[in-house]
Order: sequence, then C-alpha cells, then structure tokens
Amino acid sequence: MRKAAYVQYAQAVPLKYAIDSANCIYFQKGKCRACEKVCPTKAVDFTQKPETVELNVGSVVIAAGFKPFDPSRFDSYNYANYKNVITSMEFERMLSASGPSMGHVARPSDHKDPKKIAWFQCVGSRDLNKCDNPYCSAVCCMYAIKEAVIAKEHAGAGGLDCSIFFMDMRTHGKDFEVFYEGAKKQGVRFVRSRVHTITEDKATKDLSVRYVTEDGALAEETFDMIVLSIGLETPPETVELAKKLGLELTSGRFAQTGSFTPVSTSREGVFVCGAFAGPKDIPQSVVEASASAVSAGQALAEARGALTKTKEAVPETDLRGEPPRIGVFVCRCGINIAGVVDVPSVVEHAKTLPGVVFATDNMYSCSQDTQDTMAQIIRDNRLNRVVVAACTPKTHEPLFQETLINAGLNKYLFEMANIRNQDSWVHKENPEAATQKAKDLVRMGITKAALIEPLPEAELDVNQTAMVAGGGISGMSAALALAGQGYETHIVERSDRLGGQALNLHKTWRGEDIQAKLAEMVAAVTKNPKITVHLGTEIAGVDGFVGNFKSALSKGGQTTSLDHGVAVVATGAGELRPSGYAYGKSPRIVTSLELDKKFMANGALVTGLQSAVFIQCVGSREPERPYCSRVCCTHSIESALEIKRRNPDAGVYILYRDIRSYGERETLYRQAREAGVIFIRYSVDRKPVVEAAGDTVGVTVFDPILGRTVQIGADLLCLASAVVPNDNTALARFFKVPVNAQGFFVERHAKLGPSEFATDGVFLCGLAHYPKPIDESIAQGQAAASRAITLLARKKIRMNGQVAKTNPALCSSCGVCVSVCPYKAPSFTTQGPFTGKAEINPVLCKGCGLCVASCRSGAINLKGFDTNQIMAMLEAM
Amino acid sequence: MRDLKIAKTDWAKGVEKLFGPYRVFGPKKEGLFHNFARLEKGEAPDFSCKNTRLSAKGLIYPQTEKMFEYTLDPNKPDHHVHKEPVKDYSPMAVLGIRPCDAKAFTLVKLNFDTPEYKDPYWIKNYAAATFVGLACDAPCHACFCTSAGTGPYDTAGLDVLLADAGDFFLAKVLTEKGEKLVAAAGWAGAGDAGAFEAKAKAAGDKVVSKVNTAKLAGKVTNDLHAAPFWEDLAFACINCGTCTYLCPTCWCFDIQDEVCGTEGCRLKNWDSCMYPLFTMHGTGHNPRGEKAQRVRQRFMHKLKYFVDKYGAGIHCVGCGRCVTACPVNIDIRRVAEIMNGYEPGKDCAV
Amino acid sequence: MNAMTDKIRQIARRLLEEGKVDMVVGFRKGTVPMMSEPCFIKDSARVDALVWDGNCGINLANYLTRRKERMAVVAKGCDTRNIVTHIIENQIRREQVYIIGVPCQGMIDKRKVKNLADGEVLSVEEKDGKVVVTAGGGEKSFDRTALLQDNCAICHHKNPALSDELAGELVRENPDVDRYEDVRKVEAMGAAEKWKFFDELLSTCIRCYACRNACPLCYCPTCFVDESKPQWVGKGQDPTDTRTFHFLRAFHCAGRCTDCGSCERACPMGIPVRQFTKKLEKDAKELFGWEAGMTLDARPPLDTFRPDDPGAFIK
Amino acid sequence: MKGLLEHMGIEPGRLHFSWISSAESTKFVDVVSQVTESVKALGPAQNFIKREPKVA
Repeated sequence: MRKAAYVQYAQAVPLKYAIDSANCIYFQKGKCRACEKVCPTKAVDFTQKPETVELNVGSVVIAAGFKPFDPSRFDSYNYANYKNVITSMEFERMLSASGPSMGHVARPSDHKDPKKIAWFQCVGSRDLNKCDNPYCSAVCCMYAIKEAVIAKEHAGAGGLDCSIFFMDMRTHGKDFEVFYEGAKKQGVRFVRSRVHTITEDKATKDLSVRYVTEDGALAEETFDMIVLSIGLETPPETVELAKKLGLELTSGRFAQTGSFTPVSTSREGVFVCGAFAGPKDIPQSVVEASASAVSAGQALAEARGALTKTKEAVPETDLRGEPPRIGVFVCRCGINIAGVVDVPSVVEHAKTLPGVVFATDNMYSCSQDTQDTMAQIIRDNRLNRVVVAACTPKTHEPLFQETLINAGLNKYLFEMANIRNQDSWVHKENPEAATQKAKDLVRMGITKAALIEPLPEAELDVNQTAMVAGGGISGMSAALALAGQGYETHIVERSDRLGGQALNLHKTWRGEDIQAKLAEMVAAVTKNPKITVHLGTEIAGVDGFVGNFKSALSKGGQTTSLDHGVAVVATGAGELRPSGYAYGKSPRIVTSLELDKKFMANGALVTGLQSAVFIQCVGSREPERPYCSRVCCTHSIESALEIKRRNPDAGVYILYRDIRSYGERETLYRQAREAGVIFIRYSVDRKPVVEAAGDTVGVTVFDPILGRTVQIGADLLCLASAVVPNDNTALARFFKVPVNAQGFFVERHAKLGPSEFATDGVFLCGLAHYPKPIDESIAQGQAAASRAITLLARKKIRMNGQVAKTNPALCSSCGVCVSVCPYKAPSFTTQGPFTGKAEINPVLCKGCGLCVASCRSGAINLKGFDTNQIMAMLEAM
Repeated sequence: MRDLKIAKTDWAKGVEKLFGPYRVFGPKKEGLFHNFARLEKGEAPDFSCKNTRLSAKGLIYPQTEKMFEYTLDPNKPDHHVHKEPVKDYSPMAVLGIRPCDAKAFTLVKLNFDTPEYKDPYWIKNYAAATFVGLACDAPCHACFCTSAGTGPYDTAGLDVLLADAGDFFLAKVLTEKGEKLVAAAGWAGAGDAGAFEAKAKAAGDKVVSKVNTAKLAGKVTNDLHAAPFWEDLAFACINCGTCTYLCPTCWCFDIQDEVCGTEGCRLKNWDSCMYPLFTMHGTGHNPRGEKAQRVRQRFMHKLKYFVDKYGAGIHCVGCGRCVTACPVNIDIRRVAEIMNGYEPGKDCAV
Repeated sequence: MNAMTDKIRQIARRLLEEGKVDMVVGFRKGTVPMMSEPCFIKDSARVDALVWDGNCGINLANYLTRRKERMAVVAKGCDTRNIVTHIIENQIRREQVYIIGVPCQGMIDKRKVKNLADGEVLSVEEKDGKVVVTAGGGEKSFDRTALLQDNCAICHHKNPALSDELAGELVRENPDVDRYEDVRKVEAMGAAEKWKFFDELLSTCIRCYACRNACPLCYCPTCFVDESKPQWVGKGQDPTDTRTFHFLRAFHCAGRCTDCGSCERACPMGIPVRQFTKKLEKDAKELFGWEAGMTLDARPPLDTFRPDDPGAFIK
Repeated sequence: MKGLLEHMGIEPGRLHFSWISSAESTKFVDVVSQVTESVKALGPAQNFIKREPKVA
C-alpha cells in the first residue's frame, strides 16, 4: 500500500507528489490536512474537484497500455500463498536503485540474500488452459534474461545461481540475441521446460519444483526464490473503452489493426499505439507512438498551427559592461539532495563567493512555480548569470534556460552543477563528503559562470523538402506520411521499381494479400502530386546539414542535385543466399522468398505437394550473424499453412531452434499445430542434414522428444534464410551515421530513438534498421516521417550557440582544423584583415570540440567551454 | 692595492679555508660546458676552461628569482600576508671570474643601483659577493675585450685578480673585501708587481679580435635606426634568447605570477628583447612586431643608446659568448663595425 | 671552392637575372669557424657570397614563412621535407618558392670537432671526404663521416623530396640505416630510469627557446609557453616546467618532424634535444607508416582521422 | 600522448584511454575501478609534480 502522498516513481519528470484519495485520511475520514499545513510552498489544495472537460478533436490516439498479468489465480504457482514466489514486476522493483530495497535483492520471507533463483516464463502468456491469453507477450524472455544478468552482477563474488525455465526463448529484438548468448556465458542457466507445480518447505520457505528435463527424465530442484515472468494483458477498463469507441478487438483483446495500417483501428480517425495494439517492447512502442502521431496528424494537416498560442518573446537584456551578478539556486530535490547534502550550508558557501549577489535553495527547482519565482528573482536582483545546483543538465538544462529567456537573459548565461546524480545519489553513505563535494561543484560552477558570455544562435531556414532513400514498403510509407502532411518528398530508389522486398512476398501473417496492398500503395505514391519518384537512381554524395542537405543523385551516369531539409534512410535489406543444406543442388530446395514467388505464380512445384520441410535459422543466430531475423518463424508457419490449405494431407515439417511467433503471431503458430504441421526442434550443434537425391530431398534430423533421428523425404525444402543488410557503408559515410557490426544502421537510441539518427535531420526505418515484418516496417516508416516532420514544421531552426570560434590573432593558418572537422565547418577567411586565418561557420559547427583539441596554436575555443572557463573551474576545484 | 704571490699548494689550502666564512662559487664542468656553480667543501674551482658558457651574471641576478610569496589558505597562520622569501645573503666568494664578466657587473650596476631605482635583490646579492678574478693569458679568438673598454687583466669590478704563473698565482688584492678574503684564506706571500704587468701586457697583445666602436657615440641615433642594413643583419636571426641569456651585461627581466590553488608567488625571470612578447602591449599591439626591429633594438641598445645614456662605453664587454654560441652566426663584431662605419647615403657593405 | 657552391651561385645568378625570383635564400660564409650564416641575396651581382659546405645545418625552411617575395631557396633533403610540410600547412605557397635542391652528404657537428680538436678551433677545411682541423694545438685530419651530426649519420633522405632544380648529383641513400637505436635504448628503461635520463638531459637547459625557434615547425603566432592566460607552463627555471616545455614542443611536432637536427644544432648548451622529438618521429613511422614531408598529397596523421587508425592504447 | 608520457618516465597505468559509450555503464564502472586500482598500486606520483619553483 502506498502512502497517501506519493510520487509515481523516484525519477519521474516532473517529480511531483499527488494524493491518493483511497489512502488519504482526510478523504476517507474527513479530518487531517496535515500535509496542507506543512507544505512550505502551499502546493496542497484540497478544494480541487474532478472536472469533466469537453474537447473537440479531429483525431484520437489511444495509448492505453497494458496491465501486468496477475498470477494469483494460478493455484499451481501459489503466488498468493508463498512469500518467495514473486512476479517479475516485483523483482524489477527490487533491482531498482530507487526501489523499496534500494537495488538489493532479498528474499521476501527472511530478507536473506538468495543463492538460487528461478524464472518461470509464459506466466499468463501462450496459455489458453489456465487463462485466456493465447498470445505471446513478446517482452518476457528478454526481461527475464536481463533480470537474471543484473541480479547476477549485483550478487558479485557471492554468486547467484539463475535459472530460466522456458518453452521457446524469444530474443528477436535488435541486439537481443547477443545479450542472450552473453547471459549463457555469464552462467545463466536456461532450462527448456514448463514447470507445473511449486511446493514450499514450511520451515525454510525454500521452494521446490519438479520438472521434466529435455530428455524426458523427471527432475526436482529447490530454489530460494521464484520469479514469475508475467505477461501483458489489456485491462478490462480498456476493453470497456474500446467497446465505447466501437473499436474491434483481436482474440487477445488488443486493438484490431491491419498490417498496412498498423496504427489505425477499425474506426476512422482513431489511432492506437503501444501495448494496446499488441504486446510489444519499448522501441516498437516508441515507433508506433510516432506513427500514430503522424497518422492522426494527417487528417489535421490543414489545421496545423490553428490553435497554437504564440509565446510572447521577452527582449534580451544587453549586458555589455556589466560585471557578473551571479544568482545561485541550490535545489533540495525533495529529499533526493537534501536528504544527503546539507543544502543550507551549500547556499551559505555560495554567498561567500565572488560575483554572487543572490543565493537560495529551492524545494524543487524544476516546478513551474519555482520557475516563475526564479524569473522574478532574476529580474529583481538584476542577475546576469545563473547557476542551478540540482540534477543533470541532460534533462533539465533546457527548462532552466527557458526560465532565463523568460527573465530576459540569454539562455547561455546559465551553468548547472549536478549535485544529485553525481553527488547525493552516489555518496549517500557519506553526507559530509557529499556536502563538501556539492560545495566544490557549486564553486566550480560559479567560477565558470562569472566568465560565461551571452551566445548568439544562428538561425537557419529549413528546406521543407524530404528525401527518402529507398522505395520499399517503409520508404513509401514514410513518403506518404510526409506528403500527407503537405511536404514535398522525393523517393530515391536504386532499382527500377517501387516495392522493395515486398514484391517478393505472398501474404502477411494476418492473411492479407501483399501484392494487392502493395499495388495500392505504389499507386498512392505515384499519384501523389507531392511525391517525386526517382527510379534507377543512386545517391552519389551528400553535402550540407540538417535543414539544408544537398544530395547528388546519379541516374544512368548523369548526376543531378537535390536540395532537401531532411532525409529518411529506408534502404532495406535482402535475403541471404544460403550456403549448405544442399541449396542450389535441387530445384526443390528454395528460400522463403523463392517459395512465396512460387505460391504467387502457382507453379508446378507448389501444386500437389505431398510433403514439405522448412528449416529455420538458416544463417541467423550463427556466430557470423549473431542476430535473429525476426520474420522467418512467422513466415515459415504462414507458408506451411498455405501448403496445408492447398493440400490438407500434405506432411509439413518445420525444423526450428526456437519458434519466435511473438505477440499475436502465436495464434498462427497454434493454427499450424492444429492443422497438423509438425514442429521438430533441432539444436545448433546438431543441425539437420539434407541430401538432394533424384526428385526428392532427404532431410535427416534428430528429434529430441522422440529421442531418435527422423528421416523425411520431402518434395520441397524451404530454407528460412537470414535477412542481411545491404552494403550501407557509402550512405553511412555521406550522412555521417553509424553502422553496427552486422551492417544495420545504428539508431539514435536503442529504446527511445529507434527511428532517427544521432545526426540531426536524418531518420531511419525499415529493414535497414533491423529485420522486421511489413506492419512494423510501415509503422517505422511513418515514425521516421513523424520525427522528420517535427523538424520540417519549424520552418526555421536555431543552431546551438555553443560552437567553436577562432581567434585569428593566434591562428597560424596550419589548416589542421579544416582537415579534421567532420562537418566542414572551418575554412580560411578570404577577405579582410584576417585573410588566410581560419574561421568557423557556426551553422555547420556541431560544437564537438575536435578542432579545439587539435589546434596547436590554441587559437580555437568552444564557446561555453572556453579555455579560461575550464581553467577557472579547475582552479576552483 | 697590494701584490701577493700564492703557491698553487697554498691556493688549494686557502680555498679550503674559505668554506665556512663564505659560500664558495667557481667554474665547474656540467655536461659539455663549464659554468659557475656552488662548490662543496673539498671541491676546487676548475680553472681549465677559457671561460664559462654562461656568464657569472646569474650569481647576482638569477635567471628565476622569487620576489614574494603568499598563501590564501585560511588554515595557515600567515594567510593573505605578502611574504618576502627567505634568502641567503651571507658572504660569497666567486673564484675564477674572468675580468670581462667582472667588468660587466659594473655596467649592470648602472641599471640596478641608481639613485632613483634600486633593485634590492641585485644589490644585496652584489654586496655579498667577493670576486676573485682570473686573468686571461690565452684569450679566445672571438674575444674582443680590449675593444670593449676592458681587457684580459682589467681589474674593474674585482676584489682580487689572479694571474696564473705556473706553480703559483700572482695576485692583486684590490679592495677591502679582497683583503678580508685573502686574510680568511691565509694567503700572505709578497708578490711581484713587475711580473704581473709584463704578463698583462703580453695577454693584451694576444687579443687578436679588434672592433672599432669609437665613432658610435658621434652617430645620429635616428640615422642608425633608419639605416638600411638591418634587414640583412637580422635575416638569419631566429629570435632565440641565446645571445641575451649568455650575455653578462643583458639585464632585462620579466615578472610573472605563478599560482597553484591557494599558494602563489611572483617571479622575476630573465627576459630577452629577442622574444616577440618582450614588447607586446596589453592591447595586442607590438611596437617591435618584426624580427628586424628586435635585432635592431638589441644592437642599438648595446652599441648606441647605452653609449649615449651612460657615457660608459658600449654595453658589451667583448667576452665573445654571443659570437660563438649564436646558432646562426650573427656576430656583434660585424654589426658594430657596420654601425661604426655607417654614413647615411653612402652604400655600406654588409 | 667546391662544385656545389659554384652551381648554387650559377643557378642563383640565373634566377635573379631572369627575374624568376625576387630573392635567393642560402648561406654565406660565417665569421667564426664551422659557421655558415643564413642570408638572402636580391642582387645578382652579389651571388658570390653564397656558399655550401658542411656547416649549413640550419633548416632554411624556417626563413620562408610570412614573406611576400618569390623566393629561391637552397635546400638539402630535410629542408625540402619541411618546405613540403610548410606548403601542406599553408605557411608558404608552392608557386612562391623555387627549390634549389642540394643532395646532402651530412652536416658537420661542431661539438664533435671541438671535442676532438686540440685547443680552440681556429679553422676547419673540408676536402675529399676529409676534414682538416687547425686548432691552438696544431692541425689534425679526420674522416668526414666521423664528424657528422647525429641526425645526419642516420639520415635516409639525403636527397631533396621536392625540388625545381638540383645543384648536384643525387647521392646514394642509406635506407637500411638503423634510425632508432637511441630511442629503443630509452624505451627499454624502467620508468624511474627514464625519468632520470631526461632529468639529466635537461639539467642545463636555460629555456632560451633556441631549439623551438630553430625548428621550422614552430610558427604559431603565440607559443603555448608564452601564453599567460591560461599559463600552461611556468616561465621560470623549474625542472617540471622545463620538461613540460620540451615534451609539449615535441608533441606539437608529432608526425611533422623530419629530424633535421636544427634544434639540436641551435642549442647553446649542447643538449641532445632530438631525444624528445625522436620518439614521436619513430611512433609516426611505426604506427602510421608516416614520414613527414615526403608528399604534398597527404596531411600528417595527427591532422586527420581514419576509423582504422591504430588504437592499441585504447582499452 | 600515452606513449610520450611513458617514454619520459611516467609509469604506465597513470594514463588510460577507453571508448565507453553513454550506454555502457558497466564498462565505465569496470574501467574506473580498474584504473583506480592500478593507480593505487603505483602509489602517489613522485614525478612531474611542481612542488616549489626552483628559484634563487
């Protein structure tokens, strides 16, 4: 039970308390209001009443999320009865540094350090017997591995035995497979078995489980703790909401969407994203969030800006000739800082320092009322430099800079000292040293602040044109989204046809006809007056930067130039040409895409098939390609079902390592089994053997359940071959974006920035990012467009003022800066008294500091990080 | 003034006795070259070199000298107090200084000990020193002391002058300080003034390098300043400080503060007119921004401004150090000849 | 009169008479033994002042910067490599210089001569691979090779890397010479031993900056040692500051040093200052396969970044 | 830089270079602890510390 006054979680931004009326004495019994009396900022207002607000909107986005599955109804796991059986969510809280046990893992029954923990997968997922959740929750395998690894690392030398009991290990996300392999190396044990019952030792509270090992033997093992890897489900309120809105739901009670309209519900104008559109992890949720935003916005494009209020700009104060008047605000951050650091003494220390004319502490510096107060203080005391000692500039600097702007100061007259993340959080056990460190950090900040200067920001027109590299499904959906919002868009496609890999595909897992849908999409693209398609064209070079790119397009030896403000990279991937499994030795051995072509052509091979074998993970999850290709399991199952549909008596075998039919694709897997498709698992060190003999293909595989080798004579062998990225090195160089070891592009942030690059103005979607099915490719295409539009909509962008600047008097014209700069920002002055000396174009400069470091003559400074400022900070230390 | 004769055995014994009443300095080989160094008891000054690489200037006027120090650390009792560093001004005996270097001190004194301005550090050090000179019987080929107002047996600036005469030294005790030192060493044997003079005459004749400087005083300063030969004379110069640092008469210094945390001090360092920063203004303007201007300044100062200001001859004692050590062979003798012979309008051979 | 001097004068005369250049930068005879003075000639009537001998060790690339004239320069192997570096680093324009390339037999180390001579050196004559030294104590003859500067003895780029005209026949290079015996010796020492080695090396340094100023690579308008805000390094005689100066100077020369020996030649205290720069010269060779000043087409390795740069030090 | 410092007699282990991305917190901790250990093992630096300017 939480306290009546609570914060959602320790790092919530903004970090604000709320009152839980269910636990509040005042709300329950009508008396108390103690909090109102003690609150120093008078933030508690008991007169607030629930209000109904009516909004008139053009589109609706539903991001209702999920509810963790409640396992208490499972008798066999005794979650409700045994203290040491906990859910993964509870374990997650235990691991959290700000959680109830401060990151320490302890057994709930006796608070002892556990020595042996087991995770049970698929609790409330892939289960129609004990619950009504037929789907795979898609995230539990990965989070269980993560929890096991972190717990193991946390336990350190003491040692912790971690076992994960699973059916199929589903690490189909980007870089997940590598993590899985790493966990095995770190000693996490993976047991392929579904456990049925847990029994508790009444005395020790240890937990005993009985399970069947892979070779069929019965085993019994005791654990200190058991973590139930609970699944995701749509809460009844959301189901209720969906009903109210008239939205169709899937069998798993998720919003019904289409593969080609991945964020559109059955009702026009209502969009969906996140786990309500099917269980999924963070990156995919973020992708859908962006995609739903752009889809929702499409209908509203014409109304854009109609309801926005223009903020009144406060004129900037001219500080020339004024000595520094520094204001210092030391944040208590509730108890986050004040609980460790003696904040008043830090304030007192600040007051003694030169240049400081005002110093105070704030309960929460980031709260809106404090912001207003700060602006007032700045004006009243004519402060011209502001130091905030609080948390990290990464999250809060923009906020405080905004306050400066509101107070009429240039936003760069600001310096932040991180006395929370880098002090109170890490020196909890030593408050005295932490206070001393806070003083040091504040003093350094003040010393630097005295030397900082207002910086101008270069303003730049954004060319409101987009270029999309790649005319596949994701590229086209990005282009359609961009054009739908009214932006001129150019698709550059290397081949002479739009469609990309989708041209090779037969049906989606939902059974949609891909070619028909693709044709609609191509027609929509070609018809759209805002979209120009450049077929048979390659990108030969890219110049410029966000807002003003200039790309050289080469077509048939002729090069033209395209000016654009943003670029979306959707260059796709291809299918690995398998080596081994007798591929190429018989026309009956084909890859997944080749099989789809045959389906589409209704060729001789696929009519009258008596037996077919699929081999999964051909080239994927191998040392040279240590990733899961994500699409192949579902694809093979769909193809197997297609064969069954054409001939229900055909013998169809899928030889797999783990079936990864994540999310609601699991239902397809079930259908296949019901239809009689035979699934035989093989292990990576005992791969099936293929022999192409005459008109049939012989496949030999060891069946671990039967415990013996099985020989299958097949009319068709389909190899589920890996998705391999195209050679992206040239494009990566043109846009200065990274490519990972496997050749896929590396996004800005694996979780929070999946559809954009760290390079401003360049976005990413589709197979070039990672293997993914059509619905996810389209969603990401829309997401990339959505991110791009946030830039295009601005018309003008302001460049960071913290750029490098040369002092021509010190410059020796050696040209090192010109040669090292990755952004071509430095050049030699061609006129005036400093002809021949280097100068830096502030628009091109990213403030990376490379030139500053490489200048032998010390002629370059990074504004905001001037040598004198850094030296002053060092001196103050 | 009196003459002494000191047997080399007595010399060594006498030097031994000086340790105690005096801090003893003398030539000592360090690396490739001899330089003046503080000697430990038992160490004898090494008279085998023609002259030290660096002049004896640094004994009285160190390359780096602390002027004051302070601490801002509130935990120290003397914080925020401007403190004079503790220095040793006890008597020092400088053995084996050549007459040119001793003469140089008399020129430097014109700057550091004037009625208006007194440099306390220099004056105290100078007052502490007793100079025992060693006359030059074999002057170097680059030496031109006789053209620079001194000579291999010049006594200016010295307290005692020794002349090597094989098994013994002939000596002249020149001052009160000299008497004290001789007494402390216990040297007493009667000398031979005649023999001393004869050696002096012979040595003077051995100085083969002659430079004409007589007409410098009569030149018009602005003519020399505007003379066309400077670019040529300065061309080879790389603006290092070798000539000024090796010179016994160069006296320019630079004041620098060094701070480390709460501790700080002010230092007086040798400076050189050859350095671009020598005359750099706070505004960034440099009146002597060009190499030729700096080279001209050095020679004009030594050979014209000084001559005019003090009437004490040129600001040079002809020790020849800059001539031999200059990495690019800028030769003050050649410059002096050119300046001395310069007539505006007439072509001058450079 | 040697043939090289003769040829240099001829070329200089021709260039000046034809008006191809405004001045010729070369050496003239010095006023003391073993000294040749860098000089310029603008008048063809005066070309006979030019000489070439074993005392022209100062790197003339140093004299070409910040000048407006069209210049011809007499340049030996290392000088030309520094001219190349100057062109790359925008200190001179290629079309501004006419390089009279001198295939070089190495420069004479005056300190070696002084050490071997009997008394004060009065004159030194070079003839047919021999050097005749007349000193106070009499005349001695030496093999020229025994008197070479250390850097010349291990030189493997004696011939010009870039020239417009040669003043003599190309000489045989010695590509197999072991250039880094001394560096390896230091590398093999323990940390304390290394520290002591350099401490002793620097004990006589007077911070006159002759090494820096003789170096063609040092052309910054304000050197870091002269900078007072921030004061990167103390200006006094503190050994830490002296060491900082020497090693930072060396670092600024990393990948650019041609081991021309000008610094060492200029040092009035006879400190083997090449010991600082040579380690980095060796590293540039071993890590990047780079020798400074051999081509106009590439910048020194530390001026550029390539993803495949060696990064063994990053762990 | 590392090479030169070590060449002049600074003990190896006092200067360390690592590529650590902002996501590699574990590596950061490992590297910092490792460097701290190696520096502690070397003890306080004796060289390249300016104590008092050598002055007269």
